[in-house]
Amino acid sequence: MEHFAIWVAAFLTMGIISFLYKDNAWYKLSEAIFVGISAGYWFVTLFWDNIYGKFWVGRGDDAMLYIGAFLGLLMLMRLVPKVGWISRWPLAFIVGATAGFYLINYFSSNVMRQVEDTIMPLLGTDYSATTYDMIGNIVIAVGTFSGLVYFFFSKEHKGVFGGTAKVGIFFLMITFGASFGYTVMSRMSLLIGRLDFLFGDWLGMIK
Amino acid sequence: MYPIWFQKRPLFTVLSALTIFLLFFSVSAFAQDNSQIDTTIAVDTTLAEIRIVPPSSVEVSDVGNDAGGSIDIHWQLSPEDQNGGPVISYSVLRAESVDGTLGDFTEIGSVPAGASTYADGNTVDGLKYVYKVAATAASGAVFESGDSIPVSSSAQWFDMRRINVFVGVLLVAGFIVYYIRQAKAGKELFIRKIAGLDAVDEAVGRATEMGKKIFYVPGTQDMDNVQTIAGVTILGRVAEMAAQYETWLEVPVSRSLVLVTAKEMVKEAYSKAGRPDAYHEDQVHYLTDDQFGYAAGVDGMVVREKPATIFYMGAFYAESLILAETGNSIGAIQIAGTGMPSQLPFFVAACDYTLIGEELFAASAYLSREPKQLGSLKGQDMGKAVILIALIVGLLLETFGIWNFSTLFSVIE
Amino acid sequence: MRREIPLLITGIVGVVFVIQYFIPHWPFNRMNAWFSDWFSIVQACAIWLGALNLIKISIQKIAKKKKDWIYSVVILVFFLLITILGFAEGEEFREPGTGFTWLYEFVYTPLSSTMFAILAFFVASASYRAFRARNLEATLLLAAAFFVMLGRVPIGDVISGFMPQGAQLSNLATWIMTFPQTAGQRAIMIGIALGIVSTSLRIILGIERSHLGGGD
Amino acid sequence: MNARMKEILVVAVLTVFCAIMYWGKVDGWMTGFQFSFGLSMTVVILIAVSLLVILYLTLRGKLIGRRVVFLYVGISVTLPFFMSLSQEIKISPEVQTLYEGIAELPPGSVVLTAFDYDPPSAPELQPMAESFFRYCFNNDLKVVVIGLWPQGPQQANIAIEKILLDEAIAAKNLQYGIDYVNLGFQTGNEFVIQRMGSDFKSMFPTDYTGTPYNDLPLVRNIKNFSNIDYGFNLSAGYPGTVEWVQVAVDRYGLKMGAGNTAVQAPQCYPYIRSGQLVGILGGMNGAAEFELMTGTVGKGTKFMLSQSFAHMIVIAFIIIGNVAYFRGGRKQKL
Repeated sequence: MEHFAIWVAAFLTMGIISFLYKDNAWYKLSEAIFVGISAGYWFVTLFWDNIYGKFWVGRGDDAMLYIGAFLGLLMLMRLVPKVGWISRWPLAFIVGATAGFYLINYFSSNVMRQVEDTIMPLLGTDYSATTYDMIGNIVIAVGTFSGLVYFFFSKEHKGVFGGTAKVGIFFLMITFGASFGYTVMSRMSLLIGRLDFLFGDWLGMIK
Repeated sequence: MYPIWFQKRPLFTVLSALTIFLLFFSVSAFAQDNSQIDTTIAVDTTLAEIRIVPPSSVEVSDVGNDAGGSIDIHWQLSPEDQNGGPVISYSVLRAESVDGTLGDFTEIGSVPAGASTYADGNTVDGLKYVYKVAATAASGAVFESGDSIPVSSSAQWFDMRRINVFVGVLLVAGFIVYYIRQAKAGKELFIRKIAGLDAVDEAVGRATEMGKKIFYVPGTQDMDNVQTIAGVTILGRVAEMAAQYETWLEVPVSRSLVLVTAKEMVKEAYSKAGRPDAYHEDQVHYLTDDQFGYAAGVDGMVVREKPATIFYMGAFYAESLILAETGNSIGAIQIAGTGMPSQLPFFVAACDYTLIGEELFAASAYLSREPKQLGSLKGQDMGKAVILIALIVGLLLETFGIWNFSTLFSVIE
Repeated sequence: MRREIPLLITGIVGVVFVIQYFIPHWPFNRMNAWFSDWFSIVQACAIWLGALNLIKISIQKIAKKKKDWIYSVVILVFFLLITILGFAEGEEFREPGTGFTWLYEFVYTPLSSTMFAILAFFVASASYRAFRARNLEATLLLAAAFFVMLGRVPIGDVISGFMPQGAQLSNLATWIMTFPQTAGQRAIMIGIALGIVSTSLRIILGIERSHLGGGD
Repeated sequence: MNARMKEILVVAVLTVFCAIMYWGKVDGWMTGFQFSFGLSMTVVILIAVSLLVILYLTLRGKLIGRRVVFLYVGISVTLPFFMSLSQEIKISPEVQTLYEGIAELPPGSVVLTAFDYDPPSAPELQPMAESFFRYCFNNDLKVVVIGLWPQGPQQANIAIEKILLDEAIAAKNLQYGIDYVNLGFQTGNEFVIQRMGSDFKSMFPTDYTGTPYNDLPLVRNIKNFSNIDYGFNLSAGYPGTVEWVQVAVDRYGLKMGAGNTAVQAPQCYPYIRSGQLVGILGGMNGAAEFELMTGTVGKGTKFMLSQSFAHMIVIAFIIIGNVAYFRGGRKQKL
């Protein structure tokens, strides 16, 4: 069984990799298995964790969970064409709660905190900063400022304003470049992990 | 359906209700009790070999800005509490006080020598408690302080530490509402060119000319992500155009809730364009919740069906690259938009047009040119303007050491 | 009626969730918890819709013998296999030794990991085919990517070994990450946050109603 | 011979090769390959020369297809597995500060580790988890594990089982429940963090094996984040470090460090500058640096050579692509 299992894993791994050569039957088979298995995986997991774990055994004496179950039932009403419109209610509920929650969360963490951290004594407290820090602080202040100017929609990007926006887009591009570099790093690591499985765990060729 | 006052001025009603509500609570927030008293009575030191002066000045207060259920205890250290001194720990004792009569003291916790605070997180709101603190010597002998005054814990109706966030949200919301009203009143609002959105028409048109499909991918996250909502909104506009051009629009989705919403959206758009008959139930369909299962599925569809135009609008993770690269390899026109910074470089590189971050949220206003939408965009811009001004003022004030401006934005307590 | 009630629900719930942040008092302090529970339950119910949709589409494909219908059979078989196993094995479906775990470990994990891993190939091919020094912006993107990619692996400092300490590639990469990169990320973060605030507000006020299907 | 036959032949050859290797591994007569230094250098030079040839061809106007790029990526990642070359790893400041944050914890401190990733991201994050646990156990820090991703706690168990086999750590005879606890997974994303802010137990009534919270000596007295000395989050996306910072750090003042997949890392840099995070380990490279700091050699260090090679290949192809672009009058579509 142990041998069978690792060969199955290797077979499927190679199946996905074979897509690099071209779209072929081996890949399509692996892909179909993947779509089926992953849909089923989430289906089962969500049932046991959320419906069973959270509601069926987990509700305790918290009557509020019945509201959740009720919303869930309304959602399933979509299966009955005549009353399908009622599934808009739970949807409205979720969207409303998300909107409220995100409004506050993003405002406090991403606006307030980030503005707080951008506002700093550029030369250090009591002019204590080293040249390295000083340049860095100025770069951050200028970059954040001009980046925000780029996102200004209700004013034409011309003149000084346009120039600032241009500087902003430069900063955004550097950010994307850095992000790109890190993504390459990440993806290569994952490939290394997979090839380590093939050559190491499966075939035992790595010392 | 709505009450008449709500129908007439919905924005005003909701906002004023919100303001009144919050004002009420902020007033009641000042009504919290905060009591402290100095009591120092040395007791029970007779039998000990080493006499320790017990801790003194036990101050107790309700923990502010919380949901109740906790009390802070603070005391002056015993003078003998020094490094290597005889005190090894302090234990905190508590008794309930009912109508002035004290119950028995029980130990509720202890802290090592040198510590002068304890938070009792296990109180019943409204009940009165009396605390005392005892220093424990190495010999095991215990030296108790005097009783604190009675105190009870309570929950507050407004978290004063968050007043700055409150003001900020109110300010931005105020701008948005103000400009929405302006726009509704017929004021022209300018909006700068966004290249990616100007290209939507062209992209849909090209698919029509070539007689090929349009694919629309509304991200891989659920409806509880605002980017998905933005993506689905833009889907509405694109679907309308597709209906007008009579081009087949296909929307594969990865979340069941998105499936439900996107279906409604597309259906609505088709009837709005006067082509309800052209709408087909299978246009919007579910693949799988799994990120890569979904990517693989869409990939396969793209390679096999070779759509002329592909839209990616919403929240994306690693699948963005697979999708964008595959679309690029079949030569489709691709327009992407996301607020995920880590995925933007790939869209920027592999797509013809990319909406960067906030531009995604501006898209629905830009495409629809609805006054309400434009107004909210303008309001959002004013929020940005305030931030920009704050940045300049703050940087100047702090750099020249005049005032620590950034504390205005501080969220952590 | 069919449109107004959902709008009202959205508005009220939205406002409640905004103010709960400022109110530590019961019941507002419990709202988050309730919402997260409710959301998980609704989500778990909604996936039934998704799963049924998947089954329906697959069966249609098979019945009409569309191209590649055989793979729809595979999807169905594996979907049913893992679902039946997962339900039959009860609460302990995730314990070691169950059929579900076996499928997870030897089918799901290698497949999803490899899906992630082949991104490495696509990343390289995208670099080759799409990353062009078209203009100043693109050139900046490339330059930053270049320094970060080299500076973040040991080989970077081997290449720049002859340079003074401060100009070593690893230090350059650190500088880019700490200053210009941070500034750009911040601008994006603040912008997105404002976009979210205004979209959320529009949703709460009922201006943005597309999520309930269509415009006015 | 037509294309179809060729394909079948290749698959057959590969299958036979894999079968032989597998048999060799199981039977014990094949224990792996390692190139000598000379051979390693030769391979490196060969790869470099072939890239120069491609560059030359590109200059002459002959463009290569994407499959060639794929092939180069595969080769440049695989061959270094067998090479015996070594390179010096440098510590970056964000890894340094993260390490210092942990190093100043006195023995007995409680460390909360959140495992928010699944097997696909394990190549980057598992080495971090291993060296982090190894450091904690060696320095008598108490470890509490939770996961916001369903598969996270399983990954934690894999790492812990591996670390407990270390001689020095096995000698300590660590007890589950006293020295470390795995509270398992809970649904609810950032709301779980939020609720942990007031009460851990309400979110994790039992640990992952079903033992009640109050029967676990290590966590019995832990009410919320105020009883945690250090938080460490390993994250591969949502929910992850951003959520931990927004809720646990911003609202409850937890001191926190993070290990991220490299994709996530750049988004977390603003948080380091602002002090919301003490430090960060970014990707496999971060893992290697952390391994160096904690004095162990794990998979992070082992695979750094492959990583370096892969980056060089990507850079090489960016250059080649741009050469083609400029040569083709900036119109070339590849």
